Amino acid sequence: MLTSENKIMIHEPDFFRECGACKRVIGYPEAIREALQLAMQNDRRVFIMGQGVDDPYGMFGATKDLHREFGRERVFDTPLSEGALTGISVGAALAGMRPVYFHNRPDFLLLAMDQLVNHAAKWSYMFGGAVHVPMVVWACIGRGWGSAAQHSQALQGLFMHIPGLKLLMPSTCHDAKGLMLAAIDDENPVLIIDHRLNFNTTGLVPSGPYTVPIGRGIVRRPGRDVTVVAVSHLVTDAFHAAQDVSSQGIEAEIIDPRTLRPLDEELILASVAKTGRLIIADCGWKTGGVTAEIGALVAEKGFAYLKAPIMRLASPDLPTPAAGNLEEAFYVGRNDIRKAMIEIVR
Amino acid sequence: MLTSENKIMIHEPDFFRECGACKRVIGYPEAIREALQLAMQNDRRVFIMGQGVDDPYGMFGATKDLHREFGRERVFDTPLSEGALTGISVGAALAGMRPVYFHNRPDFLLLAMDQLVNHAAKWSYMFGGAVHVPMVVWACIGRGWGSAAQHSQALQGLFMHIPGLKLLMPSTCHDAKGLMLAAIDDENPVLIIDHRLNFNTTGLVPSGPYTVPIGRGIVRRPGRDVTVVAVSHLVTDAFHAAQDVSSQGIEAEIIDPRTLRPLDEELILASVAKTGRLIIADCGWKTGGVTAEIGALVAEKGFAYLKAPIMRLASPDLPTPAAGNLEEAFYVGRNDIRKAMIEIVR
Amino acid sequence: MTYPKKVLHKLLFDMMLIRRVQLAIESRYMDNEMKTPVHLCIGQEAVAAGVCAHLKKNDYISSNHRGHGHYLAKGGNLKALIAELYGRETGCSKGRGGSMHLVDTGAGHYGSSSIVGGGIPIGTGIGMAIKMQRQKRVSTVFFGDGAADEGVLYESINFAVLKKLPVIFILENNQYSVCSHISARQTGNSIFHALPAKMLPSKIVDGNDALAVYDASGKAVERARTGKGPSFIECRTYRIRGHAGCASQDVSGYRTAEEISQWGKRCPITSFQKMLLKKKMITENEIHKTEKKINSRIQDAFDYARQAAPPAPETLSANLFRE
Amino acid sequence: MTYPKKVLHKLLFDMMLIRRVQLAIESRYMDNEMKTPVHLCIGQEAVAAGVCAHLKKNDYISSNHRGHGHYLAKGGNLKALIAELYGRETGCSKGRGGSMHLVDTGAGHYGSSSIVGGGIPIGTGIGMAIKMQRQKRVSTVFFGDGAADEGVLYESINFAVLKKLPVIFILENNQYSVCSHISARQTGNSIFHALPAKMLPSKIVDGNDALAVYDASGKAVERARTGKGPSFIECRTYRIRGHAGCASQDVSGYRTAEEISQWGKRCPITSFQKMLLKKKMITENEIHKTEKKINSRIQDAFDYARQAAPPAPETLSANLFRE
Ligand SMILES: Cc1ncc(C[n+]2csc(CCOP(=O)(O)OP(=O)(O)O)c2C)c(N)n1
Ligand SMILES: Cc1ncc(C[n+]2csc(CCOP(=O)(O)OP(=O)(O)O)c2C)c(N)n1
Ligand SMILES: [Mg+2]
Ligand SMILES: [Mg+2]
Repeated sequence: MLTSENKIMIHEPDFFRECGACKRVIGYPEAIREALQLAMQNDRRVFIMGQGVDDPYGMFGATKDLHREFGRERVFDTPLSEGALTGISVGAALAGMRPVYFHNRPDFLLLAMDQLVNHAAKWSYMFGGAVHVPMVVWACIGRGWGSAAQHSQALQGLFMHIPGLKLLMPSTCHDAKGLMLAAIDDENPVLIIDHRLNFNTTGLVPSGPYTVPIGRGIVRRPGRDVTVVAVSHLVTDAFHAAQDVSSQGIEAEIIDPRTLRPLDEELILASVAKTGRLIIADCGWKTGGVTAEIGALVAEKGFAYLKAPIMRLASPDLPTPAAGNLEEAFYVGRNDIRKAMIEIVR
Repeated sequence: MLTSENKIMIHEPDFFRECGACKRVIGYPEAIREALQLAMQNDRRVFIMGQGVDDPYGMFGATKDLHREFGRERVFDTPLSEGALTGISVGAALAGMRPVYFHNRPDFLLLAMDQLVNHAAKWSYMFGGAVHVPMVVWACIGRGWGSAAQHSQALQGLFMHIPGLKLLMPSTCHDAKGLMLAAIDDENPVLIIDHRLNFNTTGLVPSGPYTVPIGRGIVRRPGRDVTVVAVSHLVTDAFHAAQDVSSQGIEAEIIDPRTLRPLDEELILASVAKTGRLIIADCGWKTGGVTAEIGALVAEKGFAYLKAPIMRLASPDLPTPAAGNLEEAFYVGRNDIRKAMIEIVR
Repeated sequence: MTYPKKVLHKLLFDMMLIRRVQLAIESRYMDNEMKTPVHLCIGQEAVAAGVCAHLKKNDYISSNHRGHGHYLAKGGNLKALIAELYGRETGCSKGRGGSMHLVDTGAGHYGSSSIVGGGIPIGTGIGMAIKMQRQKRVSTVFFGDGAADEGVLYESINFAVLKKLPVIFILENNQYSVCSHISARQTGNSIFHALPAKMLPSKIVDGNDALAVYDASGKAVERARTGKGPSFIECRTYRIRGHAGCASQDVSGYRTAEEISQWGKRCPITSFQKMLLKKKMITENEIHKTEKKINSRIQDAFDYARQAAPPAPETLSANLFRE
Repeated sequence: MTYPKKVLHKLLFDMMLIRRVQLAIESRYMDNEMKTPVHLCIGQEAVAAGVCAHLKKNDYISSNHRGHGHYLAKGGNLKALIAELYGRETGCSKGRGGSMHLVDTGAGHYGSSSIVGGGIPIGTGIGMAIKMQRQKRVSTVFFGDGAADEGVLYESINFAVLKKLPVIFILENNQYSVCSHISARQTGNSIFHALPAKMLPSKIVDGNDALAVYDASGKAVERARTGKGPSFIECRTYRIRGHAGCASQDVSGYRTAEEISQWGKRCPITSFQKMLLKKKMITENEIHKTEKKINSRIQDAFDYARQAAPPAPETLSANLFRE
């Protein structure tokens, strides 16, 4: 389970990726690792820290062996101390460094909320712009194998609510690299929430440095009948579901917001203007989460376009159960999205 | 500012209050205090803790002098240690006590997120119901007098997202007492978020024990043209705004959800079914907050009723500024609600 | 110091039980039927056994992700444990918790957290409840060296000392947090040892020596039970297996093979058995019988668990709240 | 030990400046023009002055809600401070922060937090950056006894010791957190004093004695600047005014009038002046002149602030992000 050795890697679906002519295929963890490597090579201020970044697991491969290339002064293990270490990142950023702080799982960010929300997110505004906090925090949603309630939370719904934080959720290998580079470039606190399911994919990734713009979503598949805004690994599920229903004459437009905060509102509204129907698929909890915000946004600013009630697909409002069959009942995926597509066009 | 001596108390507006024939008027802090007193008298398991609960301020009056009546073993000051003390409440609850843990401000709950979200909220579910955590956490939103970014946050949008927590936000003296008693009676973790503006009001409060049901909202004013769901002190603002526009022939129905989680969805949907229009007014941030959830809920389950785009009135997505004139620009209130009412019926 | 035979046998039994259960889990883990991240405590059995030997049924413990040993030593139900690992409705947490979230209220176990350090304040709060209820029970908190990185430990100990709570803090120092050695995370002996003994009696003991653990925790439990307040014990021990999963799943490169083998030689069970045999407190035959008994109990538990039904998907939403 | 006259005069000047500024704020607070919760540091001036006397302009400090003294002693701009209290665009935080959120990057002040303990890890992280950048600067962290309730202090000190960071932890123990006496919150002397000196040199000093603070912090700054790692100094002092607001706004009932008056007699400024006069290091006339100079600077600052414009409401959204 923890071992990545015998992992089966699956190639990303054939959706729109902005990769140009690139034919280079690498794994998702390598894509992130490449971003970190480039950033560290180009900027002496960048460093990486977190529990286990220099261990043999190397953060599911994302930081693997970087300490060998850059030394343990720039890639270092930390005490757990998630609260203090977040503040330490803030301080380091204030004094001219560019910390990238890795966490295995978003669940542990709950120990760091004070520094993330009360401090990092507010520092620039609260001092009238005299100071700023360029830091990146990264955490990876766990799922499956009985990870259970405290090791599988998809907390984007919480962080999407916080002014002063940027919130990124990549879904392709290309974007994992490009958004990491954009996050490190950014002058502000950026939280990247990744998903373990993404780590099993390979995809097209240009070898050089490039950034994916923060605040710009992307149409992964054009369609005329229904807009599906899907988050993280659900973009892939939504894409497959769209292929599934295509034979039934339903053409779904799949939107990958990529960054939840700032959110590419225009892209979503333009799509709904075309399709008149909206499904939002998120791997976090339903109530008060990502599906709430995007749903309300469209009911507020795109109401005139809507031909049908919006549909929200999200995890039920429960802690994650451990047992395999309950996990299966818990998570939303391709089937749920497919059913929703069929239902909404009726 | 901190002193409550020269506070001018304002009587609650004349809206529907469920008070029966009661004519007894007391202040909001006294209403909460009365609930605590009754609960402590009736149940030896109930105790009160928090930074300053036994000091001369007595939590803005809500806990004032209770330690004199019940002793410092049952009403005690704590170290700040918000993280540990929340876990200590969880432990005490598991072992048969009924803690009521007071915080001056929700901002400080960010230090307790791990215990609130990872522990208290999950304990019953995660152990298949073998254990449960009857505890109450209370915090009071600050506002005004330059409280600024770290002492004025209205974080209900965060907590509304957490399965396993109940979230109450009273708006009247009657409910402050009845919801506190209901919270203490409840077998589960309950968070009460109160508002400092409420503390300046007086209202009708029966002297005996009673509870306000958790999960049931209330129509504060019936109306046919637009539904306004307002949170906490904004219920009063919405009520006044409704009176303001009544002369222009607009009759707004004011709904006070009272408990945000569980939310009285039926009440809201039934009202929108009648009025066809929805305004949501919250004192928290807009994006991903209370207005998002309620807006999306109606776009999902009450779409057919809607005659106009929903309108969301909330704090802008910014930390709270300190300067008085910026504060004024920051907060939503009666005027904003009135304008929205007029706009939405057009 | 001499020990009653009953105590010695109990210590041995508990350690053997914990070990055999771990090995049984391990031997079946690659079957992919227990779909839950197990954190085995092989090599650390003396800590749970030594401490819990002093605890009564209604005393409390607070445990963590590596909690099978605590659960069993405290008298937690074996069948319910194994069923939980198999994700069954008959599991101690009805299959909702998995390996990291065990519970057995009848044995004073009110649920373990997989958030490192998460159980520390909870156990402290239980201690506060005991004191408020004027009971003679004690609350024992097990946590690892990783948890000692967390500020909540400092806050909890401060509070326990301040309020003189009947809490025993057991730092199970196996030197690693996942693959991070303690020297990458902490600055020396736990700072709580530096406190004056009247504030917080503290002791470092060989955590692979059941009697050393037993002695130190005996004093701490006595102190707590008589209202004298909390104690702190650091048990130096070692995690023989990898952080999670079974032997074959450990990675290499973060510790040496010698280190593992050195500690392997200091097996808390082998040395304890030798000592007992030498002192004629037990016979080979008795050990053999104990082993058989344990093995058959384990076999029963696995049979029970494997044939049990998983939770019905319709019950997914059950127990979010207590009515 | 003898001290250069320049140092003594600087200490006196800073203390007098801080005191006069506090008194000036207080005298105008009931005008309701400074709409911001002020936390005056009257009685605690020796701490900020004594520590900052060793700091260079580009050394860093981290401060808290009671931060006027730290800001001024470190060389923060007086006009920008007063303008901030008046909520002006020309305030150090452009009126966005108020009294609890001061900043002056030119003086090494990168912003103060009003979350108790919030500035501690930030100052520690600044220390880490200094070390990574191989600079000779130091990072000084001011925090109160209330902040010592918080686990983040333990985590930060552990990290600073582990990484040998150039951080000086100044615990400004005025015995109260709002109305809570330290004895209701903590169990004795800060547990960091109990650490071995080679891990964390620590000292308790009379925080009302500028020279005692000066001496102890001099060693700590030297240590930090030469790469030897962090130190911890507890300054015992007293908050003469109430927790927040001006004298008339303090409540009674949580401390005795005697206690206040006893500490009032130990005014750090009066005693320092007496000592200097006695040692002939200053004359009455010089003190008088200093006072006049300070008063006129304060007058200017208030004039400046009061006539300045508040932020334009259209700029409400400015500076959420740095572009
Ligand atoms: C707050 C938090 N941070 C990180 C983790 C990830 N994690 C799970 S177990 C573990 C190791 C903890 O080490 P220790 O406390 O020494 O216990 P051990 O595994 O050695 O028994 C870590 C870091 C977590 N569960 N919780
Ligand atoms: C985390 C947190 N908890 C509670 C508060 C409320 N609060 C504001 S100032 C203060 C007192 C802090 O005492 P101390 O650190 O000793 O500083 P002092 O006021 O004595 O200078 C408290 C409790 C807060 N700001 N932050
Ligand atoms: Mg360990
Ligand atoms: Mg203090």
